[in-house]
Amino acid sequence: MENNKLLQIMDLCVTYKTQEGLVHAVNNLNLEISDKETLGFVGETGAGKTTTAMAIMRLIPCPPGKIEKGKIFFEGEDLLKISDRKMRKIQGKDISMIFQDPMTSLNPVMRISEQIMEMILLHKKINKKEAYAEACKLLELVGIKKERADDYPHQFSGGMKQRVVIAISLACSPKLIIADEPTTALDVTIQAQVLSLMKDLKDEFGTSMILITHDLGVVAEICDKVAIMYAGSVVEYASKEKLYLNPSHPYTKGLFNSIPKLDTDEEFLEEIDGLPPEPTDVISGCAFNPRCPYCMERCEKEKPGITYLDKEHYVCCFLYENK
Amino acid sequence: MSKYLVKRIGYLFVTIAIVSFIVFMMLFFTPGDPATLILGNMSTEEAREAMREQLGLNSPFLVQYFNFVKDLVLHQDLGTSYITQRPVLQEILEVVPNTLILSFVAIVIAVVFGVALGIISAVRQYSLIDAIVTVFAMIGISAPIFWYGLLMILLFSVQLGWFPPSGFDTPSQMFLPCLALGIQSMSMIARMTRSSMLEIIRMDFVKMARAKGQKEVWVILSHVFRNALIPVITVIGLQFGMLLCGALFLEVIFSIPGLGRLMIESIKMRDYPVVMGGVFFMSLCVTIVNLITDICYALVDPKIAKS
Amino acid sequence: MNTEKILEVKNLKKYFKVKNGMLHAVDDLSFYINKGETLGLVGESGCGKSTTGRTLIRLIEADEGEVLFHNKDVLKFNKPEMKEFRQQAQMVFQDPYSSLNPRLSIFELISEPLMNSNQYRKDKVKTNARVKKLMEVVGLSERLINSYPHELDGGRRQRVGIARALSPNPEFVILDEPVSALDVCIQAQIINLLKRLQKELELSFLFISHDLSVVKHISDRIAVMYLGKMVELSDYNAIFADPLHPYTQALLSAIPIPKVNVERNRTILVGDVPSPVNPPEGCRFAGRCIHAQEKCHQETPELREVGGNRFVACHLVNNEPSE
Amino acid sequence: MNKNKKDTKTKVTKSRGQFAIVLLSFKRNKLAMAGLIILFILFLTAIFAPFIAPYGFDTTDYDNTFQQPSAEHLFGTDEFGRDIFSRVVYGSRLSLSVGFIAVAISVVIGGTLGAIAGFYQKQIDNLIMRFMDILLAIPQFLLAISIVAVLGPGLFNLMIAVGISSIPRYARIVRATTMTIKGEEYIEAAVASGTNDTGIIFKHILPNCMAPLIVQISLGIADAILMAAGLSFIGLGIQPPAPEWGAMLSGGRNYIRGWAYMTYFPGLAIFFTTLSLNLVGDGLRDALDPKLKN
Amino acid sequence: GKSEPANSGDQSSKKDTLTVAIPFDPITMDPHAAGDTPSVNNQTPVYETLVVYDQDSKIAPMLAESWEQIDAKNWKFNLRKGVKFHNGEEMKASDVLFSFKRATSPDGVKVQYVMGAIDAANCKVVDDYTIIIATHEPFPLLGYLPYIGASIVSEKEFAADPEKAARNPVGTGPFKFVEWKKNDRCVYVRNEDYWGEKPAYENLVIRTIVESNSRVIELESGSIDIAYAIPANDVARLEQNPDTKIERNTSTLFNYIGMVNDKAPFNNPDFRMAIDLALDEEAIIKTVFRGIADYTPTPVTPICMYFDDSDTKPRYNPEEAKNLLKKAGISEGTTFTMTIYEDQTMMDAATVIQSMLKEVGINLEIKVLEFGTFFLGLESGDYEFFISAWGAVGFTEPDNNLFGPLHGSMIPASNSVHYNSSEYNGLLTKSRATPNGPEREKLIKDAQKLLRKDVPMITYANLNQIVGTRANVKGFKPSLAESHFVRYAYFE
Ligand SMILES: Nc1ncnc2c1ncn2[C@@H]1O[C@H](COP(=O)(O)OP(=O)(O)OP(=O)(O)O)[C@@H](O)[C@H]1O
Ligand SMILES: Nc1ncnc2c1ncn2[C@@H]1O[C@H](COP(=O)(O)OP(=O)(O)OP(=O)(O)O)[C@@H](O)[C@H]1O
Ligand SMILES: [Mg+2]
Ligand SMILES: [Mg+2]
Repeated sequence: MENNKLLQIMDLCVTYKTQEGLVHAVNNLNLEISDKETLGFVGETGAGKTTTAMAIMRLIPCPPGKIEKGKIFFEGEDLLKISDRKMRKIQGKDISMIFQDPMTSLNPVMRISEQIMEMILLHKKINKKEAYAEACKLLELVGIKKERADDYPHQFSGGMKQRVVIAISLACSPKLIIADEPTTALDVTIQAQVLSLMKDLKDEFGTSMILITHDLGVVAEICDKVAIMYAGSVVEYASKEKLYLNPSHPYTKGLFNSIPKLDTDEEFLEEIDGLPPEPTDVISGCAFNPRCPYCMERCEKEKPGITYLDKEHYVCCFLYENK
Repeated sequence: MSKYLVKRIGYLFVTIAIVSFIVFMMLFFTPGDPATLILGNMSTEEAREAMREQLGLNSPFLVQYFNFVKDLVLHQDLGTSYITQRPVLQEILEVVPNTLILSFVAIVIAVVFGVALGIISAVRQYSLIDAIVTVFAMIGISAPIFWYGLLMILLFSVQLGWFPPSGFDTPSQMFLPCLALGIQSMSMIARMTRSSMLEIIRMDFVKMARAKGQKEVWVILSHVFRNALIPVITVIGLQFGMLLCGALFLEVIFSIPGLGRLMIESIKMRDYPVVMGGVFFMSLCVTIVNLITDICYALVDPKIAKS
Repeated sequence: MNTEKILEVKNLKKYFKVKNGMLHAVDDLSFYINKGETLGLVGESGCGKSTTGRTLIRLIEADEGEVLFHNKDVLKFNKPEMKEFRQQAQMVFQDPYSSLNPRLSIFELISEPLMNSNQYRKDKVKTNARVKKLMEVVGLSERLINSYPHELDGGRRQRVGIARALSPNPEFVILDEPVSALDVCIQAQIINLLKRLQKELELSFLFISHDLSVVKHISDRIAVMYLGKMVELSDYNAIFADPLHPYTQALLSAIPIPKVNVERNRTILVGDVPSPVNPPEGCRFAGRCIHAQEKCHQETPELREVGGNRFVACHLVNNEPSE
Repeated sequence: MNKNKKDTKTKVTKSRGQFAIVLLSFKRNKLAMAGLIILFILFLTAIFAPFIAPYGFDTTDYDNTFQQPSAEHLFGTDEFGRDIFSRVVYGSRLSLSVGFIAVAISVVIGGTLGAIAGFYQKQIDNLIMRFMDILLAIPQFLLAISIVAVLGPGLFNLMIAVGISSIPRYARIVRATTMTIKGEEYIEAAVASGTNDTGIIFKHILPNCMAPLIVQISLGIADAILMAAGLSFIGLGIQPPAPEWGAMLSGGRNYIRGWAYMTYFPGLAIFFTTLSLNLVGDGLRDALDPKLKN
Repeated sequence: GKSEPANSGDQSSKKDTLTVAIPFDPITMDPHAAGDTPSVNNQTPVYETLVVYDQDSKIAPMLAESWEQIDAKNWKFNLRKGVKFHNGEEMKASDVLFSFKRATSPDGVKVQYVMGAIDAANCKVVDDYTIIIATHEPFPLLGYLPYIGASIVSEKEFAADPEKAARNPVGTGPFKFVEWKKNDRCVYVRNEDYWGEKPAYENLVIRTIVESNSRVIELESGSIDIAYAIPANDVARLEQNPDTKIERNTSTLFNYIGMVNDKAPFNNPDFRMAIDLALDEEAIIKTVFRGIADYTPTPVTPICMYFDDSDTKPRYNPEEAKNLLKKAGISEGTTFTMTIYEDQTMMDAATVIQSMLKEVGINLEIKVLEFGTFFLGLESGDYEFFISAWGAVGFTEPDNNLFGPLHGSMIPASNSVHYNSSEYNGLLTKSRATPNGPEREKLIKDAQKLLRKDVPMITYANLNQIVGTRANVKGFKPSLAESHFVRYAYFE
């Protein structure tokens, strides 16, 4: 294992038991992220992005969720094997998480300051007063006046709440931040504010970040690496430039073509036919094969392995296997 | 907040005024002649007529109601019982402490155990203990209170002889009725706590608290519980009306001198002033408890505190 | 292009009474839509887009103003006229989940608007044929005719919503964020469908969205709203090439573009959208505008034509566009 | 803000009616199934009472009073030598009909009031709901007692009393759901397609009110049965020798010392009836309320 | 209860509190406002009357030492000297006059039924210890004087503040009133200045325990010493229990099936007789009262003075009943309604009667009304059959049981059956004017014979007084009504 990798996920499988059947939310997922790197994690609804993030944090609700197999190495240690106590030390301190919806990620009955202090007091050995001062400092950092530290979440707007959440996640200067669609619920102008804030803070603190999103525009803005996810596994992984200039997997291509462009006029968008698979359906062969315009006979039978197009760019598709 | 309180209290008075009117109207149209009941069936018609005159039962409905309100407002007087000829207020105040003690102890039992059981079963959803609590709660809600009150007497007083079956002076006398009354509300509260906890437990901020590295116990207590409390408080408030009804049965079964029994007897005896007073008092209690729950609400939920 | 105005709105106003005052949801709005044209209406959440759409077809009664449909004031229509109008103007809603009654089958849903015309109500066969035709038009397979909405995915549901809106053969359709609840791929499918239908059926659209790239893709002209006021209205090319109003500029620059290596001059707005309750005199954007001057805080700028069929409401824009 | 995006997860493509979904989630819920089975048995008992009961509910036998439960008299006999098993069996007819009819009364009145309040809102709403609040300020059971006092005891009056006293809860629930449903986009969609008020109420609002209402009804029937039994218990219920369970319990109370079984069986009968209804109601709530699903 | 359970005899010699449990709460402590048993139960320890029925149901002196009837309407009483009220004042003839005046004034409206016979205006105080009492009409006054309404109250107290006096009774009795906790208990303490023999114990507590089960359980556990109104089904157990015993006595109380005599077909004596023949009263007594009640052929119960013992058997002959019914023109399957109020024994009786009448082809619908509503309909004669009771006063004076419920002048007040026979009315009026003796005895017995023939009501049960006591309670004997005297009880 290379040492510059901060986080490395190997063959992760997560399932959920539901009324309809077993949902294979994450299927043999492989992923890695180095120090000070920002990884964009892109995929449609239900692709398993959140599940992956929760697996890293060891927060998959069990039942109904279950991590079937796989390893998640964080600084050389398998997070799935260490004790709960040790994991709690890592949660928040080394890895912190920002949730999708700022409206629901803050406890409505606790003051903002208390919620930030909770994080600080858990991981730093300081008293309440110092923690409070630190919380105020963090609020200022994300652009909220410290006078508002004692307000309740409902007194804040969506963008401010998301900034508070960011402040909480930064409180212990973690090595890795997992941000699960941090701006999806926000308006464009506010999204721009929050994104630029995140970018600045990331640069300032030198943290690594996994940014989960379905918006390729957002990825273009702040990520270094991109992983495209489809039906529970990563189908393409590359540095941002490589991916945007040379999208290789048919799904990635379709994704790019589906987006209305701002700078060109086109009559019709190119669409990916069909629908994403049902979560409970088990598709033999490549999961994308029913929608793939280049589908070959082989794709319906075998699962494609990883093909490296380049040192920093791999894709799971038979089209590239022999090149 | 104070403005809110003033408004609420104003509303409370309006409610009670209308409640009293409705009850008065209902009593007015209730068959049964108080004079006959007071004097007994051996009395003469003249005596009864005189009694009706004396009680003001011959005046039209609105006049009677007006007199009632007048006495209430001018003299803070609920009138005199037809039967015992004592001031209604005194009659009520004599029995009300027992009812209140009964309800209060029951609600404390209910809240303490109900909430605890609710939390446990929510946290251990689908576990054995959850199943046990759920079944227990279902039993508590479904079993008629007058039945298990009786069974409790049968078991604890008759078979085991641990607690006396009647009276309400000593703690040992109070134990059984309070427990019986508490069980029912406890079941309600346990279930409510469970479901509202389960709803909250799925929310993002709970995951967030866990992601902070917080211990599960604290996640539950400091994040989930306080939020889950809000609907639970409503239930507790609503429970109070039910509790007064349950208390009524237990007052009958355990021979406790309480408001419920006074009411039943007065209704049967057409002792209108006492009935009016009792309804008045019960509505007052219910409304005050609602007010208190609303205030607790505000204390727990900062959103409401503001407005 | 045909320049007959199908709909003209003059000084439309809608205030809501709320706890602490009047909420100016739509404030003095004027615009028109030509036959066969799509007018895009963009703006941030809560700026009054949906309210505008709803008042046009009297789902909400306007407080003031005129809505001329073929030069007749909709707001003054009596019952039979309204019934007639409801056949001609239809609406597609944002949320394909809550805009379909879960208890009605697809057939019932699509045929509901038809039930108001005698020719269909009496003739089952005709209705049946019409519904099947519509399903085909929007790309729904016929076997779904007796299913219920909860059995369909978001994209299909939105197709049902569209089919339903098209069933009485309307001339004018209001599309209230029809794609914002959908994934990119599905979104592309629906947008293409809408464009195709517009061409085939010569429809006029009012397309409401907060996603500028989508609006740009589908609209002929674009109106930008801010806090109940219209701030800019012009041809889609003109808006994107040369936004006049500072808010439009900020909005455009906030859109994340899914391309690498594009250098952009971003104007990131500070602060949040203020509350529309009892807004102060002056330009409503003044508080967040980097160019704001004394005058902006005192006088409300009127929407005026600045040449080239462009309208803008800003004190700082010269009468002639800078080109 | 597109909060709705989250919902897109809930996709069901398999061809199942709503009823089938409810049934499915019911099958998984063992307690609810148990409730349904008990309820079913109760219904059969009520319908076929004359065939099940070995004796008449008022057949006295003065030579066989106070018989302990035995093969001949499953639940024993009472002070008149009446077979308690037969009485309990016949009692199911009374209790179930009291429960259902009382709830029917309150649902019809309360539901109408609630729907009117919820649909037209403003002053009408205010008027109706303030009145309901006031009724709620009187403890429900006390209200029922007072109504029985006005009307006099008896099967029919009991139903009316129990029915009237629970009007507010149905009014509230129907009003609340009407108001939520009124805010749903599909109502707007219906208006936009030209459907008139009546069409909207009957085609869109009422059918969608049913889910919470059905839950409330099943729980409400349990409450109504309990309340009726309670009224009988304090002597304001159904006339003897009608085998009302509450009255049987109340009568058996006098013999609790030597013949406690007389209180066991009617008590158990009430208990199982309300239990089954509560279980079913709970199951329905879980099945119909997507929030509680996971 | 406050008192600890007494486990065995060794402790009881020290016991100085007697705890009595009664089934209902008293309504008032004003003897002139009391008509109900629980009030009487609570007033007898405090108040006393001029004369009293002794434990053998014979008239005995109490506050009056001796008396004589001066003429048909006037009686002279010589009062006991040195009797003190609980406030320390001595009882004088003026107090007696005051009490009688008050009892006959509107204040005493509840006791009018008996006291109304006294002509207070013509009563005369001869001296401090002698008084002459007048009646309006000739009246068997002496037999009625032990009535609670004839209690002697302190003029001083009642003249000053009647309301206070009504709540804090001041009488001459062996116990002083201490407190009254509504629906719970009344507490008394021994009157150390009592003129007569003082009670053996110091404190008296009368608790209200509504549930009969609880009364019995409390008695068994020893928390109470005496429990009134023991249900019949508990009698055997209490008798077997070495710690408890049952005291019983017959009574003047009876339950009856009423028929509104001025309404068809109830106006037909054949029909009424048929009903009597159809009913097996002994079976009713056996089932409803578990055998602990007696049959009484007429309202004059066996313990009453001048009971007619020539015809005492219940009549039961369903075949004959059917014939009579046919004769009365009642076809098989006719339905009647029986209205009752919610009293367990009455509901039980109605249930039994229902099944008996079915045997002779009459369907009976039972309608249970609330007490209040019941009496309203009783007055207006709305009912067909009904069940009611009579005799709460409990005197052996037969007039008590014959006049009120059946004399024509009492329609509709207390004559609920609307029986108006001139022959019967004449007999009774005459008996009132006749002093006790063979002549009066004949009149009363003739009246009973007439009732036997006419059957205006069917008296199906003469209730027994059943009181449970702890085994160590001695000297207690139930009275003929529920107004038992506990003053003679003592612990062994
Ligand atoms: N608690 C759960 N119980 C059952 N199934 C679940 C649960 N959470 C997620 N799933 C299923 O797992 C799959 C992956 O879900 P996940 O939330 O990881 O997707 P996502 O990529 O984050 O989607 P989105 O973009 O909507 O957030 C989905 O099919 C989802 O339905
Ligand atoms: N019925 C109503 N009562 C009170 N206020 C309302 C009502 N409907 C809308 N509003 C308010 O009017 C303003 C404009 O609402 P509208 O729904 O038109 O915004 P929008 O631009 O469509 O927003 P979104 O993008 O979220 O759909 C908002 O502030 C909203 O809160
Ligand atoms: Mg997600
Ligand atoms: Mg006979």
